[in-house]
Amino acid sequence: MNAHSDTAHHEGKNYLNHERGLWSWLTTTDHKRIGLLYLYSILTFFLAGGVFALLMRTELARAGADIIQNPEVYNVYFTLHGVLMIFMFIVPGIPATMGNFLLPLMIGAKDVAFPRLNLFSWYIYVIGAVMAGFALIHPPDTGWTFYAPYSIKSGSSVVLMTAAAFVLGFSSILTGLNFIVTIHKLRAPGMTWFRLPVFVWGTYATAVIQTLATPVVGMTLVLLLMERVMGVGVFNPDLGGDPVLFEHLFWFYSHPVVYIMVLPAFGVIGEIIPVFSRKPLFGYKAVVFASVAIAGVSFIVWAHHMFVAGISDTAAKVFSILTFGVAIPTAVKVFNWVSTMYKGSITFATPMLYAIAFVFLFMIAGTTGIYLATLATDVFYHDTYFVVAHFHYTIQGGAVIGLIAALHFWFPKMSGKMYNETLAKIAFVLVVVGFNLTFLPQFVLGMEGMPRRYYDYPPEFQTLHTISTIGAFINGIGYTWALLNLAFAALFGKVKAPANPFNSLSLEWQTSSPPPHENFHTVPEVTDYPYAYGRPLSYENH
Amino acid sequence: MAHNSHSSHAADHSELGHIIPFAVYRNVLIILLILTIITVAVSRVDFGVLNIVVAMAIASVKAGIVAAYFMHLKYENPIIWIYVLFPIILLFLMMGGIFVDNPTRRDPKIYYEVPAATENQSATNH
Amino acid sequence: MSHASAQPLKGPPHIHHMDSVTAYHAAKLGMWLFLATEILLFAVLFTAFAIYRWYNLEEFHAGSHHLNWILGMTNTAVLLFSSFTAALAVDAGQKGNNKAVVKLVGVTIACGAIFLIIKYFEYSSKYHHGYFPGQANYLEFKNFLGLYYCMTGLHALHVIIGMGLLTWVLLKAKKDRFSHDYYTPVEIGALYWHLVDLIWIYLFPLLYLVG
Amino acid sequence: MFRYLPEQASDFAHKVDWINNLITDISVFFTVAIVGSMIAFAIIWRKRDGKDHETPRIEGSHFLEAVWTIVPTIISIYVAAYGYVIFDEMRDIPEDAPTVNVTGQMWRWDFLYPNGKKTTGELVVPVDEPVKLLMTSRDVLHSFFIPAMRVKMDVIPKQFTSLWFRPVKTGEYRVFCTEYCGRDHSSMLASLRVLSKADYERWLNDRSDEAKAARMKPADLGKELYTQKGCNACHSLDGSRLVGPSFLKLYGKEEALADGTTVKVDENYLSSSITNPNAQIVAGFPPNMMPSFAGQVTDDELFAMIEFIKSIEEPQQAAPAAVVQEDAAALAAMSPEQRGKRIYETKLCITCHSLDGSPLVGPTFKGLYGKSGKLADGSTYVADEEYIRNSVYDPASKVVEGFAPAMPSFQGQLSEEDVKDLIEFLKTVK
Repeated sequence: MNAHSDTAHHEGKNYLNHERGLWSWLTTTDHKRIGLLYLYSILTFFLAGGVFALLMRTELARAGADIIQNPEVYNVYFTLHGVLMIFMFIVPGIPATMGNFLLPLMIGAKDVAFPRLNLFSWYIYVIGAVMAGFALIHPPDTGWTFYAPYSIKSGSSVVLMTAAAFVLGFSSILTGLNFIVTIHKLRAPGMTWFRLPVFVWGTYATAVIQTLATPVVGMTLVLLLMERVMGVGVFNPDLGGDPVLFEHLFWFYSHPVVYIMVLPAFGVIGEIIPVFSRKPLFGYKAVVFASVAIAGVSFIVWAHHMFVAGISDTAAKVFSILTFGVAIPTAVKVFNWVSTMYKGSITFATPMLYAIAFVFLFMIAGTTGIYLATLATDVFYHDTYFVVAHFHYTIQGGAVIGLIAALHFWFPKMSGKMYNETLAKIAFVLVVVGFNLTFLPQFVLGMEGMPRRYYDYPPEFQTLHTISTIGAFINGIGYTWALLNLAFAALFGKVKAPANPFNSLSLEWQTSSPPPHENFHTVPEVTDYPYAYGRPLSYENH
Repeated sequence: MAHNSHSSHAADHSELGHIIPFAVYRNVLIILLILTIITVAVSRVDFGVLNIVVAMAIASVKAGIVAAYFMHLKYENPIIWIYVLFPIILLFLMMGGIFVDNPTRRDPKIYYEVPAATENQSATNH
Repeated sequence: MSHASAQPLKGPPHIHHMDSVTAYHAAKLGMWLFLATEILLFAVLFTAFAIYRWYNLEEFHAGSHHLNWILGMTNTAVLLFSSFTAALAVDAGQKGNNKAVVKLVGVTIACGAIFLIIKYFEYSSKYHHGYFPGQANYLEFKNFLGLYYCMTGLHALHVIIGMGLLTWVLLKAKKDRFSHDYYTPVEIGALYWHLVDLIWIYLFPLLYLVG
Repeated sequence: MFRYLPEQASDFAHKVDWINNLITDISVFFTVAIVGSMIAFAIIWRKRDGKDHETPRIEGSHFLEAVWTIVPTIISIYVAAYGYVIFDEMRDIPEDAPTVNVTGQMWRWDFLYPNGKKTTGELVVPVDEPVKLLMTSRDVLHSFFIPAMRVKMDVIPKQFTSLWFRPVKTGEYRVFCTEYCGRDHSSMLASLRVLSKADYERWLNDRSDEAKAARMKPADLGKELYTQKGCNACHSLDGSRLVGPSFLKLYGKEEALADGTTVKVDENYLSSSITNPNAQIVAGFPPNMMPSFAGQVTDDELFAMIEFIKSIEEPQQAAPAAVVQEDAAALAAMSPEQRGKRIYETKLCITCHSLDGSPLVGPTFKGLYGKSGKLADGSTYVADEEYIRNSVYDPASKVVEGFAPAMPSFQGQLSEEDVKDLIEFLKTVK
């Protein structure tokens, strides 16, 4: 890409220091700063959700009651773990942080289409988080899925928590809407659709799902709320409601939502592998179409969460077959990533290590998904630890590893500093080893029939549970280490980052690190797609 | 493709929205009111199962007219068309998925009166 | 936007990151996307309505006969007329006629208020006859009435939000802000108002006539 | 590789396992192939000597894209089709299968057999015969899961769901609730007992328990339950204070609760105290001591218990255990462990000390002998013979950390011989 090089010295003014003080951050409309606001918020909840996970794992290390004497407390812990991690951490996860920061930079815009709306979304997110915080006074114990009729009968503050989820969803809608308009209207001259980096494509597909699926769960939660407060008779079987309908409507959003989490991570991996392999992304258009296809298909597979939930056999069969449709574009992506490395010149910087681990973990996540899409086996695996492990491989092994990879990759751009590579690699080893140690045993537990959301379990499952708990602590230490390393580098790091430390061709690296408030001092002209690495095979130009 | 023109000067009028003559708005309102009356009138006639289909068809014509003229959809960019059609398709997918399920259940019934444990035997399935 | 003070009274506000034509089209696309989310919000209710209607056809028929279709039709006419005035307001905006915008938007808001008043009478009559959730007669048509309240309630909430949005437009028009090259808020507000009308076009036959 | 599914006890289990293992093999093959080639690429084409070597500008290949679209498609169709066919068989309920009604309730499973017999927490079926379960719930969603049979189905209030299976071997299997249903979701277990046909017939037609219960006055049944269920460990009949309040003149009394409110002891309070004991704790008594009996007693038994409590107007000696006294000769013929087990059961150690590792009111007996740990006073103990003997006679002197000093002394109730037998028994509980 022959984008205008824009790294000229601008007397040290950048988006971080052109205005100072807390107030300038709280009133900023700069997408880069808002991305950071989101980042700080979600990492806080990641930490909190992680603490609940570790509390649960500690309790489960041995059969019987250990640190938690009352099962109700355990039930609260897994509910809060789910709510925090899903609604407050990983849904805003990559799109609202990296997406906000990178999207305008990558398409050569000065900001998102609606900067004030962007700030507003963050405030809505904060309001949702505060509401969820108030719900902790009488914490809900329904699981993050809020299944009726238990959520109608539970004495805990389900109302406040579902209202919080609704508000958080509204924030998500506004972010998605903003991104769609930005990508449609604000691309730099020459930035055609097929010159967009795959991260932008991933974010676009995500934004479509965010905008169009979130209202469904929002309304469903409002109906649940109405059911609780007024008893309108929509989900309550005592009033003629069908609780399975709640599951349908809930999963209509909550299945696509896993693609909200993971599609941007796909994009991140698609950015990292070419840069560190010095090769064009293999099959760029196939990768793009796969993203769009996944987003499309994600809307019609929801009932695979419900094969044994009391839906009809016919419905189960239809949705099983549709579900296999997701497998194909996902497989295409994996093949393309791996092929990109073929004949490359590969450096093992930390982001690349995470990308390689991502492919490995996502292979396991994807293939274990086949068991759950296949009817005969899903009957056995549904609601066992197998599902728990599969889900964590996709979301933690996929989305969270993707986020951590992105944080390392774009850290020089965001902070203008370099992090300590050795410490980052140690954290990487801890994360990957700890993660596999946590969740591989859970696959085996699931195969042996261990049901999920159990406070206590028969003694024969103990060994694997103990291993899983040890892994969880290693994993937790790994994430803390990785994030502290980055935080330390951002605050006290001495090594200044060059504009383009990894020699990437995409637009965000063509401006200084950290970028100026306006992103680019001159409007960039784009003449090629961002993966034109390597020696041309022929002399034909793009 | 992208409407990102380099000039920041006041734009040419035609680049903004389309202007529709007053008569069109007036006629549209009249048609809408007539269709409302037709809806009510038609609901007096019993078409059996088709009652709801007829009612929804008329409503869709009305909605289409409102969208096309009042909301200027007729003159809009195709991308807006896509984002109008998308949620409607999703609505049908949602309904479709759920209608594949409930009516085909073995015992597609919600029992208002609780069958007590001892009476479960009477609830046979087919 | 640090240039707010330098903003001219009439004409498009200065936006630092895009030109005014792009801003207009971006705002419109954004609004349409938002309307798409609104459609999906109601889609959940329509789906629930469809499936419970399938379960309890008789109850839905009987329940719909308990609603006053004359009031429903009046409300339909009121909303259609308000949509008409909203569309005319956009037309006035396109021509930069701020006075007409004030009048037409004012009429639209008034129509919204009439709609809400009629709705209030419908609700209170239901309440007095014991057809509210938790009241004695509610269980007779619980699925139908439950969805009736949810759908019309959510719709009424949208009417209120729409009136708020239009009030903001009205205040801007009073300050003579709109011109032929800047009338985005009028168009955005009107689009939202039309959606309120669109939803009602479906709710009226569904709830009052067919059941 | 990776064959972890439990034993196959139904006739379609081996088919489920077949497709499962097929998926496993395909998954392992592709994971190893793809991840292997990725690692190979990474090693072969790693950047050497800190210098980038020239890389070819390969931008894609339509042929390869087609291959890796079509191959996964074919595999997907193949797996989906077999999953579909086997599922069809699992859901094709034989017309003539006898039906057992299953009712889920927080947190127990009730079963109703074709001849009207009822059980709770235990499903009994004949081997080699298809059985259909017609299921519903009294409150929230539950899910009925028998791993060994490879069947699972949610249980929904006000609706009926069903499943079927044909057991192929006798034995006892676990049943789990797999749909989260509130506090004691993880203890909503049941067991499935598969009997030979003859045994099943005998069992089905033996309704003596019910008949006996039906003949008894509720208060008498309650009296029997008082010892059977171990209420007597914590609630006296003579007004003395044990772990929980005495039953003497309890009914009709105004009790001050721990949260400062007062409550009149009526049927409702008694009923909720049995099924949800920690909701309303009487002031001065420790919370979380009493296990919930929800799911462990039937409605009839609950009623009987309440009638019994109402009847305690005069101080009574704790009724002797309802267990028939063994005659001395029979006891002498037993091994010490057997006698110890007998003591464990009849002296109600069983109420507070589990054998399966779960902590109840007291520490579990599982693996206790020889174990060491911490006491509440911070010192340590080793569970040798002396320690156990001391714990039986003077339990309050050494209380294990994390447990309440709730155990009464058995001085005078158990002889030195008895304690020796008990210790022998404990040694066998690993």
